[in-house]
Amino acid sequence: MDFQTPETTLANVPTVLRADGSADPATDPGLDAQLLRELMRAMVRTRIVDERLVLLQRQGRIGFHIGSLGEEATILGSIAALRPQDWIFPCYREFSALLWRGLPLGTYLDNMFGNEDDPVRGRQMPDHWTARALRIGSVSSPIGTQITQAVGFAMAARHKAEDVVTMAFFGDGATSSNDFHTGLNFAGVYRAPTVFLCRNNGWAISVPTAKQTASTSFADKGVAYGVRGVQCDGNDVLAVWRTVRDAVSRAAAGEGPQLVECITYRLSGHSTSDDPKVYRADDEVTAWRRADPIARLRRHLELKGLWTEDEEKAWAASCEAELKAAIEGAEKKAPPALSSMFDDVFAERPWHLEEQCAALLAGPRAPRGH
Amino acid sequence: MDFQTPETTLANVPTVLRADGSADPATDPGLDAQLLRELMRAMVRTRIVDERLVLLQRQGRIGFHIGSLGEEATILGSIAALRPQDWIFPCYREFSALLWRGLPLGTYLDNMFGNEDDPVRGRQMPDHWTARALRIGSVSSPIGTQITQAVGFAMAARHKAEDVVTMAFFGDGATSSNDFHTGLNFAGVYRAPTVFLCRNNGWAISVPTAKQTASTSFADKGVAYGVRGVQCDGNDVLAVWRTVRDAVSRAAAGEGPQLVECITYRLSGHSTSDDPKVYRADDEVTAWRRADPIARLRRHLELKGLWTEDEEKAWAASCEAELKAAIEGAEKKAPPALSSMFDDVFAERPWHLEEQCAALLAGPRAPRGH
Amino acid sequence: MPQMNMVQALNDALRVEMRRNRDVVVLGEDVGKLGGVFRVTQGLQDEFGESRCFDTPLAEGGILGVAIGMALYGLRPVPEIQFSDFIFPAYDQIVSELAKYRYRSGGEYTCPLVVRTPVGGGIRGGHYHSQSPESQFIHVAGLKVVCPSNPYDAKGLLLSSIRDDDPVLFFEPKRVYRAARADVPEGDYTIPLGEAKVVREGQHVTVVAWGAMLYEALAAAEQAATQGIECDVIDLRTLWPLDIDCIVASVERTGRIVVVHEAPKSCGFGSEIVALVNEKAFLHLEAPPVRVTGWDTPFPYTLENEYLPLAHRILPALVETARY
Amino acid sequence: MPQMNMVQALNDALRVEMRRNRDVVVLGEDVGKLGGVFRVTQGLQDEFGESRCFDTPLAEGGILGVAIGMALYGLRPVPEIQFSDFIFPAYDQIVSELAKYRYRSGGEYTCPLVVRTPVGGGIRGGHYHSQSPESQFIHVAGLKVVCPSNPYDAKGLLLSSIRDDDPVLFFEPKRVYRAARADVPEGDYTIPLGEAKVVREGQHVTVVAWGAMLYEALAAAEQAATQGIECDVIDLRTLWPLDIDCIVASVERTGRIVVVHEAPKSCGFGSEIVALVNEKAFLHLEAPPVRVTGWDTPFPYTLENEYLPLAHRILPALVETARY
Ligand SMILES: Cc1ncc(C[n+]2csc(CCOP(=O)(O)OP(=O)(O)O)c2C)c(N)n1
Ligand SMILES: Cc1ncc(C[n+]2csc(CCOP(=O)(O)OP(=O)(O)O)c2C)c(N)n1
Ligand SMILES: [Mg+2]
Ligand SMILES: [Mg+2]
Repeated sequence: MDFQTPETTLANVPTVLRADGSADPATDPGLDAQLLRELMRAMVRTRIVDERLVLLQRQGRIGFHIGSLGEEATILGSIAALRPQDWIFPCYREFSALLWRGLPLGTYLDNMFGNEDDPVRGRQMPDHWTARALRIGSVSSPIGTQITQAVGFAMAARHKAEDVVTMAFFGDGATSSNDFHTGLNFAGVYRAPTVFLCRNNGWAISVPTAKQTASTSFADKGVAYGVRGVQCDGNDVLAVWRTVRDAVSRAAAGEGPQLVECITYRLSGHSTSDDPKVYRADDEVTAWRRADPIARLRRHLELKGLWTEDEEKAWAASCEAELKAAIEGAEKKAPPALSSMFDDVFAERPWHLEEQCAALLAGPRAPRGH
Repeated sequence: MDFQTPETTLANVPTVLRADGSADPATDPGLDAQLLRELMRAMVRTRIVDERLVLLQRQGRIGFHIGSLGEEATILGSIAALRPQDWIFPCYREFSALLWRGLPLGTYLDNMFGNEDDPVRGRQMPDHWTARALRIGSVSSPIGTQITQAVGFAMAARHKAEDVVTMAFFGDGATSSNDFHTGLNFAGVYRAPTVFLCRNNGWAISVPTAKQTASTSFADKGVAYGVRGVQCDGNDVLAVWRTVRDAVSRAAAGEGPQLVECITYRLSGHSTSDDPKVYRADDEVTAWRRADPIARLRRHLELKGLWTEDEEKAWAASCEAELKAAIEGAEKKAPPALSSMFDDVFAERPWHLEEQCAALLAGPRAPRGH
Repeated sequence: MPQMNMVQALNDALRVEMRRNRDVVVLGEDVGKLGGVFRVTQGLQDEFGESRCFDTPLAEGGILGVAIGMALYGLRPVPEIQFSDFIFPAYDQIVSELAKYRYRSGGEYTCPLVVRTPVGGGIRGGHYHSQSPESQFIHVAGLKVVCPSNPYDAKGLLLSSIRDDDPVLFFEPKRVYRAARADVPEGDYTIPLGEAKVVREGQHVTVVAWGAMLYEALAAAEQAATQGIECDVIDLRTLWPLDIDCIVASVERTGRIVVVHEAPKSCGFGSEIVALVNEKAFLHLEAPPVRVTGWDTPFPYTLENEYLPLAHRILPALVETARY
Repeated sequence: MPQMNMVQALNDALRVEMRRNRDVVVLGEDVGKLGGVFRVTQGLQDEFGESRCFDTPLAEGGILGVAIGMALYGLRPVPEIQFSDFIFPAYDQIVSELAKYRYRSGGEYTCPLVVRTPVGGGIRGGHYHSQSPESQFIHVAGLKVVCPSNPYDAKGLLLSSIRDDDPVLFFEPKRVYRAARADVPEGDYTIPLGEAKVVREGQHVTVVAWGAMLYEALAAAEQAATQGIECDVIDLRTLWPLDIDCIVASVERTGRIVVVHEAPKSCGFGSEIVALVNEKAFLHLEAPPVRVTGWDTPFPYTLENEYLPLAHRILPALVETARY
């Protein structure tokens, strides 16, 4: 088996957090204590939620989860580096963006259960949420499609003279998609203020990056589009924040689109449907566990006196409690109303949907849990 | 209007033929006299055919033509640099490839008239031909689709341990297509022996290269795929031959796919349907006329004593005569048989096509020239 | 009232709406300086600037993806696909994204945009400049589909489409583009989506057509009349949502229906119309519903007039159906 | 005889053919070491090596484009699309290239390849892991479309498809993948394309179904029988070219037809079947043909069992049709 260790993969990539937990003074973005602690709390909470959702799926209480285990620094560092007015076009692993921007955990759980209070009305699989009020897009499954949309959205904002940057999240596999190509090309031509955030987590389900492309890096793909591309250590939340903040500033300043490759690793299976043992070596996973982004920030904060074991325990306990309540709340809610199935296909229901809705309501109900 | 002169566009691009007609000894590929003269003859013939077809279209005798005026060196230099066993996946401007590889002119004209002897049975527009026996693919209109196919074909040949290189032709505009992205990416991953031949003729209908992409060159796009990319002066047939031959050799030797950007210029409208005066400056066209690929080779051959005005006149006259005969032959042939419309949808006609064919034959005939 | 052909009427509609609403933007291959290969967007870049009418790289998926992004923001993009044959690189964005955005986001996001694209044969375009892919979009829940047959409707329907809050596929029959001029009012007027129009009345056979084939249906109806067969000819105008009431009302009178379209027969829109008429007017049917359509082959070049369901093929169907 | 579920039967078919014919190659996302997300290609890379079973980058258009190139050369590629919902990035290669190659090249080039892809709902997959896009391919001239309902047919039809000289879209009903085991002969056998199968006989109503919905149709037929209504249940197996004779023969006896499919109703394959029955058996029809299908909405998650045309929705249609 080929091997992608953090050491080889990250050899030439800028890092802030050093092995001893200190920050390289040459690159330290100098975040204030509050932000550092918020990042730590968010990462811990994210992992707790992730692990619990996997469990819920195993218990058959939710249908599916696709998480961010190991990628917390990449996601949260990027989100935190955005300005409040900036918009996020997510892939499917970024539920922590919802929480960072203030979505009540219960609402996220409503989506995981697809219940009547799910903002997307139980229409999509778990982890396919939408949060317009938080300036976050709508998750869909087809890989890459959000990339071109983020470009158009940024162009539209500029058309309205709004100071907005859009950030499109996607994985290493998505760089092979049509929309990656077209999105970066259009953005290059129109100098759209978009940050393309590539979460290079080493794998696209069972396909390793070496089989995804022969380019030397994902950041290098920017060359094809006249788009500045940079790499950073995606397990180093300070490096992520620094790199992304710089990219956002440049995009906002009219320097054109920016491609950021965060090198990280998917510690879990692709989703709850996956069994990664079939295709990758345990040793690879073990090696990356040593580069755990949470552990790295923890070491740094402890060194700075900003974090203690007790504090983490207390925080984790409160997260667990909140989560438990959210799960209980979401689980007992009813499914969406039958007739809601025919809403939102169009702004108004045409005759054929009225007829179909009436037919459904008049007919017998489906067996439960068929 | 933006301006793309040969001088600025070709400033840093390797050239063989110098202004005085001599070849740069450092780069001269040293083609033998016979090949040089064959190239000259082919280029002259191509232009004669091109110009006559435009006329035929103006007269309403054929429906359409899409030609290669100004791009003869790019196309013929590339084709000539292939080995006999190599396969060509054409775009739509490469009819000279057919003739170079020996297709009777009359057969090409049969396609232009879509008559009963047209190898594609009058099913496609003019210039959408097929020539499997010559190891040339099938022209279709959708931009870029041949690119991934050329990669698969090359992989298949390698699977059968055949020493084959495939060459995919496409324009600058096609680099924005999905298939360019995917074709180069797959080729990079599998190290397919494919040469990607980008005819950068400055325009995609009315869209200039500067609006097609923000990359510094089309050759640079190879970086995104780990594919070696090179540029050459596409109006210098010796530079084209040299660059392409090198690329073919490398691909055949297992060095992986090669991207070649030939910088040339579309002297005519996009096709007979186009009016380029609406979108580009006459001065730009005039500037490129001075870089005419035929004039450049002529100067070289004359300097070498391999070509004279009289010879060209005699050759042109014989081409004209051949062409006249071919046109007359093709024009008077009947259209394809009615029932041929239902052949080749499948290997064998299913019942519904049998029924439809019978209905057509039993019914009234369409008015002519509706 | 000015006389316009369909190209001019469409151009006029775009101008009217772009003047009214700064959020309307036009994008596509060659729509800028060239004004589109059929010149529907001619002069828009001059009047409204490059930010509101701009050329794109050669990538239909990008045109749609970017237009969707703009619509999500709140603009009203009107992307052009140069030929509907070239819409397929954008098919994923259209069926997976555009059609589903409102639904999948619980109504939080909407994509009001109009994809304009020339459709159909009759210009010697062969395989790739002649197709009529409407049924491939009607099948996908969430899309409206429009196809005008004349300059007046073209302008009024395009204005309605741009103002509609749902995504619209706006198919422009290219054979009609410059075929005839008609009175087209200046300024603003709309024709509501979802309403068909009976363009000829008769009691014997209902004929449903749209776009360029409407004229063939009318020509056949005229010839049928000389044999004593009077046809109700319906111009659908909006294909989806379908004006089923108009069709059913007619079939209830005639008991007979012939549907005409250029697209291949199998799984074409004609099959849906026939199936719906079965559902809604079965007991009124006095003859089997007939489809006169393109054959189930790729669109040919030389024999295109033998492929298209022109009047000479519609007439026998009318006669047979009437006499059944 | 060994017992296999559909996944095993398909895997076995691939093995049989890959052993027989070195020109058969399998490609797609995750088909290699993982053996596909549904494990249909499990072990093939081990047995046949990376050159005959290989993972691709994440690009369905590339999978198809490369497979087409291989087929043009003379290989017999069997590309896998991970879910049929993700086939749309490859739609252009399929409808513009694959379907038209033989025709547009005057028969010089052919593309014998089989696109395998899981189809349909019932696994809680929501919008993007549940769709049934068959009619979007049937409409396109030049493609064959197959959808087996059981392990035995799956193996025999896949072997026929790989050996067929035309391109085949091979839809695998994912709800059936591991639902049941059946006797599946070892080694080589084929089931001819284009032949439907009557899987239950009855004189009152013809029921046409395929894939996962066949079981729902059968369940409904069984319940109907308790009310004295006997159904002819036809498993289409090959959707296109359609076995029209089988359907017409049945309708000539029953005078009634109900078509069941998961895809949305409008412009679904059901409409084509209804329209054809009108053409060929109009005078035999004693009740309006009925379609029991998915609704005209995107495929929902929580309410998927209310979306799918399961037995509880088929039964009333059978009863009403029989009693019409
Ligand atoms: C167009 C499309 N093809 C295939 C899939 C199935 N699929 C879902 S996720 C995935 C891998 C994505 O890999 P990557 O982009 O690296 O993101 P990651 O999951 O690693 O974060 C695949 C193949 C899909 N969702 N969409
Ligand atoms: C997918 C697709 N979109 C649009 C078109 C219409 N079209 C035909 S040629 C062309 C421009 C091609 O430009 P380029 O690739 O530079 O080739 P050139 O014609 O300059 O040789 C366009 C837009 C098409 N044929 N296919
Ligand atoms: Mg990944
Ligand atoms: Mg060009």
